[in-house]
Amino acid sequence: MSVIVDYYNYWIVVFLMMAGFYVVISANNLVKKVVGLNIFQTSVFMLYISMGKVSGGTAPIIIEGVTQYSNPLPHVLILTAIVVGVATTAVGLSLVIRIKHAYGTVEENEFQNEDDAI
Amino acid sequence: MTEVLIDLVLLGMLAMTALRVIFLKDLFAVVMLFSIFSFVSALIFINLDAVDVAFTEAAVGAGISTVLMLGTIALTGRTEKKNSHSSILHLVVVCVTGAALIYGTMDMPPFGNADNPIHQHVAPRYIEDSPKEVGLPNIVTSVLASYRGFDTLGETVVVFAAMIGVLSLLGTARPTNKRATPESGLAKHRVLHVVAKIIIPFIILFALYVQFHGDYGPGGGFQAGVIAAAALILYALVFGASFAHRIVSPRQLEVFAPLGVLLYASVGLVGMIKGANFLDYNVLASTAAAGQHYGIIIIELGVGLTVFAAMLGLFYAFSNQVERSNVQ
Amino acid sequence: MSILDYFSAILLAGGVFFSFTGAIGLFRFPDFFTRVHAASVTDTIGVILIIAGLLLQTSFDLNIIKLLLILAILLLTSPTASHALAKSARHGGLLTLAESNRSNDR
Amino acid sequence: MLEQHLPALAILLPLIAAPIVFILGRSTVVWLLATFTGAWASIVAFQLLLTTLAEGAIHYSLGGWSAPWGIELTVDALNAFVLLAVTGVSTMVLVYSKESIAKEIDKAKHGFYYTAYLLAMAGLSGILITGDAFNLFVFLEISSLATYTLVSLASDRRCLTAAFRYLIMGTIGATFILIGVGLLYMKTGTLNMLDLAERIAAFDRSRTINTGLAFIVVGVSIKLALFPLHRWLPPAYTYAPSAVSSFLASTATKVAVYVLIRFIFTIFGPDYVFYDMGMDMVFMFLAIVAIFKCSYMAAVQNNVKTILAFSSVAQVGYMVLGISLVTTTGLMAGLIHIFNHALMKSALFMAVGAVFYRVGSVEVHAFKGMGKQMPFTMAAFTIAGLSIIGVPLTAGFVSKWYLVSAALQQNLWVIAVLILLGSLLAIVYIGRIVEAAYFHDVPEGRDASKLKEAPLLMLIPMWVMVLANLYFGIDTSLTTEAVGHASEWLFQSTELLEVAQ
Amino acid sequence: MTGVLTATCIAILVVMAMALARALKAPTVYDRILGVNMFGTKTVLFIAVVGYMTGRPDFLDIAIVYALISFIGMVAVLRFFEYTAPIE
Repeated sequence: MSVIVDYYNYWIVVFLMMAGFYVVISANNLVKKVVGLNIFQTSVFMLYISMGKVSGGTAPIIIEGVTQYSNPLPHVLILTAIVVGVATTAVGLSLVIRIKHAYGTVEENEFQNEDDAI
Repeated sequence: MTEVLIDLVLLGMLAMTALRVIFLKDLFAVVMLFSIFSFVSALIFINLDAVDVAFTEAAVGAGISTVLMLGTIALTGRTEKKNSHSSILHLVVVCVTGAALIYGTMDMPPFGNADNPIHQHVAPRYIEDSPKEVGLPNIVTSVLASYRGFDTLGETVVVFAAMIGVLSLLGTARPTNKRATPESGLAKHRVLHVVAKIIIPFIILFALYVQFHGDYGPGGGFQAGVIAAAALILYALVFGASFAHRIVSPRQLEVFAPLGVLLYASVGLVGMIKGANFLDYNVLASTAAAGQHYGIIIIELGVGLTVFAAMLGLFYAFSNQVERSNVQ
Repeated sequence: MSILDYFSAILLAGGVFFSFTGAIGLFRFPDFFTRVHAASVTDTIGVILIIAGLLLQTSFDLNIIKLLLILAILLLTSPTASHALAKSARHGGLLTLAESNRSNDR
Repeated sequence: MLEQHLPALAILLPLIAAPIVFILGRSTVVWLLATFTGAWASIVAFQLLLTTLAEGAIHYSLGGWSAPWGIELTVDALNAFVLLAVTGVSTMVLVYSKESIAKEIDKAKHGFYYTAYLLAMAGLSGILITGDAFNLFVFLEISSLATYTLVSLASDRRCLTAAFRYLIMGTIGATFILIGVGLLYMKTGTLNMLDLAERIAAFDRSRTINTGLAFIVVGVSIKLALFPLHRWLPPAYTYAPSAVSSFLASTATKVAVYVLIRFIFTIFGPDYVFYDMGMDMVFMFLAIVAIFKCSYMAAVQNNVKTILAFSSVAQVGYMVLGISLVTTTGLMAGLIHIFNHALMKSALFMAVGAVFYRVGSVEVHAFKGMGKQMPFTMAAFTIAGLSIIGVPLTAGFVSKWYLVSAALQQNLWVIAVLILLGSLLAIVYIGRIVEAAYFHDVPEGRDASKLKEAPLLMLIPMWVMVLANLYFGIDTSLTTEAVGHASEWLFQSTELLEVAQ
Repeated sequence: MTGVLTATCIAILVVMAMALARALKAPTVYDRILGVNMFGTKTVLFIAVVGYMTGRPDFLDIAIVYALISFIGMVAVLRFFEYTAPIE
């Protein structure tokens, strides 16, 4: 029982990661791939934030009368990672738009047939 | 106990949403669900005490990313065609990866336990000493801007790099597009026009509040930049991009974004000239506390400027593509 | 609990009640336009009541302004969004139940 | 005054130059500024290498915060050595870029090219000298984003799909690294590499650490295009502009190999990775397969850039093979090959770019008769090709020599023979091109009088690289001293050293 | 009082779950948008109530951001899909 209480959060987060990962590698449509990538990354962020939680703690902004704060470091790391995520998304999506212009399709199997793949 | 209950319900919602995304073929629905996914994960972040992260995730994940995705599917079409190749191999890869992670969890420190190593080694100094060493109540801002300021410089550069990538791919939007008329906005929605006019000044005011209140509450340069960009994005959506270009032109954005990076870096260089290490704020003023304070204010400004310019620049580039395809 | 707390509790309960009815309406009403009706009207009253309930909990500080700002934003945006959505749906060719019945009869 | 700031300068020079270049736009000034920055960064790297060889590792606390709390830059012989290779080659490619991109990239995009190039350089330098595991991820993403941009700048539409595939694979790799670092952080509570190493050593077999290791290794393997995760690399290098292929082939995968070495040797410790987890066998197997499969693939291609791209994957195999031997000599072989391969691959891609500049095609038949028309370019190509094969008096020979002797030290005769067989395959794919260049005439219908030698600004950097190939093939004192220091230091803390010798 | 707030909070969660159900499985695309919109509004209220429940109401800023962003998202949907959205 204690195993479940200790780890339920991590397990669900792992499930979410894998759902996102599956979308990335299996989707045929490039936009959907990018969405999957975002879900994958957001779930990894949740893994980090879960580590930083202290039961009974509160947000790491100092106020009087509170001594137990959650760990601020994962928050800092994930702030950076979120920005990295949106940057990748933006570049990925603009590549998708250019691919649509160049090939007339954003389905992976269709433009692979057009060019001889290496 | 309530925390745990809320956590479970929200995680359940996320799981449902993620599962649905796998099977939906309508990309429009997929993007809508992604925005819900982002919102709910931000709620989880709040519930796990990461208010700054929630702030950013809501503004970036649910805001900017969703808008960009919507713009993309407006150009590329809304439905995914049937998946032709078998996905058993993919499923196996995912299962193996997931199994590895589950195997890894079996030995993790328990969730939420205050005795975990992560709460023992580096973090206590941040919590106990940062109010004295840096002088801000918001520990996240202290760590972000001072202890790990180099990461944040990197983060700013990442945003700048994304802008470079998007502009080189999609071309820079030029305001001389004569065919863009007020018609290109949501011209028929008069109610939207009125409401947008009322609300946009508040958004900009709020962005300024977030910029300067980040030392005391959730927020900071990054979030403020995104919110300010969101105000102009709203303006561009409702009235048409050519009107937004008159307020802040794409060319100005191409100067603002690199300037923000340079502003950030120059704070570090001043520290170097004064004989300390790069990004050491202590030497910026006569006392260490004042130096930290000035340093953080300036770098937050740099971050805000770059993020504002980059986010708005990204949106301009995307919406320029959409408008061009509508004209044709 | 003080008298203010009782009032607050009543307001919150009212807000929750209306939110529920709206959510149920989202499922139970027959066509899209009635569903918009159910959702947006109850949304607005629910927001007003719940924020009012919270306002009674607040001591006199910045939070009052923030709550009022939230209220103002939601009161402006939520009906606007519903309105624009209904308008688009109409424009996109969606019919009300009565209309689709009529066209079926003909 | 600048001496104490050398580590920071190595990252900051390109990092600060990039936004300035972007503001200035697209003129010759930009090219001069970028090249100047590159040259300065190379000098900094050289000074760093000399300092570390003389005085040992340098630690630089950013923001004045001491190590586990703040971010620290750590420079030792290992990363200073790789940094020198990366900055030096990047600078030469920058010189080469001016003429090359004038032909291959739309004029309006030249500003983007130089900005993205400098950002990629800053990112790679950051990966190399940071001492913080999360900071490494941030710089990895800077360099990756800039790289996707660079690849997508070409005019061939296939560069877009190549860049997209690269982006998806690269981001998956980076996210895996992020997961791995997160798991380590969870168990130890620190992100500083040296601190992590100390704390990981204190654990006796933890499942979380094992999983962290697995995720980091897989993530880095994607980045370094280790077989079978190499599928993104050949299209990316084939369809990118020639200057970009030259830059990426000689720097990006090399830095990824460095990251692998850093994680295995400094953070996890070779005892744990190789003894407890048995990773050396996995690496050795994959490396051998990579060498043969990809050399074969290179031999059957018709596009010369694809040939060189597959050859790059095969050469990464040699580097990983060196690491997997788990001896100081093996590691030295891997490290020397990082340096030497950067020299030869950049020269080869530059030569191909020069042919493209004149002929407009990179198919093998486009090289026919080029030995007469472009003698200097083809001579450079041939010498660099000999270096890939591993002919004596070239740099490639030195790496092969160390690799074979490391295998023989361990009595792995089979491996030594396989390495030599791999070189035979290299003769095949390099030989085809050289044969086309020297033993065929210019095909009918192509006006031979127009096919003259490449411009001087392309020849000079190309020949600098070729001469470096020859120099480091003859005088190996600098390279061996640096890698000797590095690998001894990396094996310092392990009992394996005694076992091996 | 915390009891009342907790109850409110859970009730709002249930409403959110219902709106989510509508967004996951909707008869028309407009119903989906409606569900998402309702979800957004309720989320704002949820954050506000949780702030009071945990005794740190200064995080209302996040609720404001939510309200703004969900409005902008809605406008973006209309802008990009106004007359292109076919009925499912």
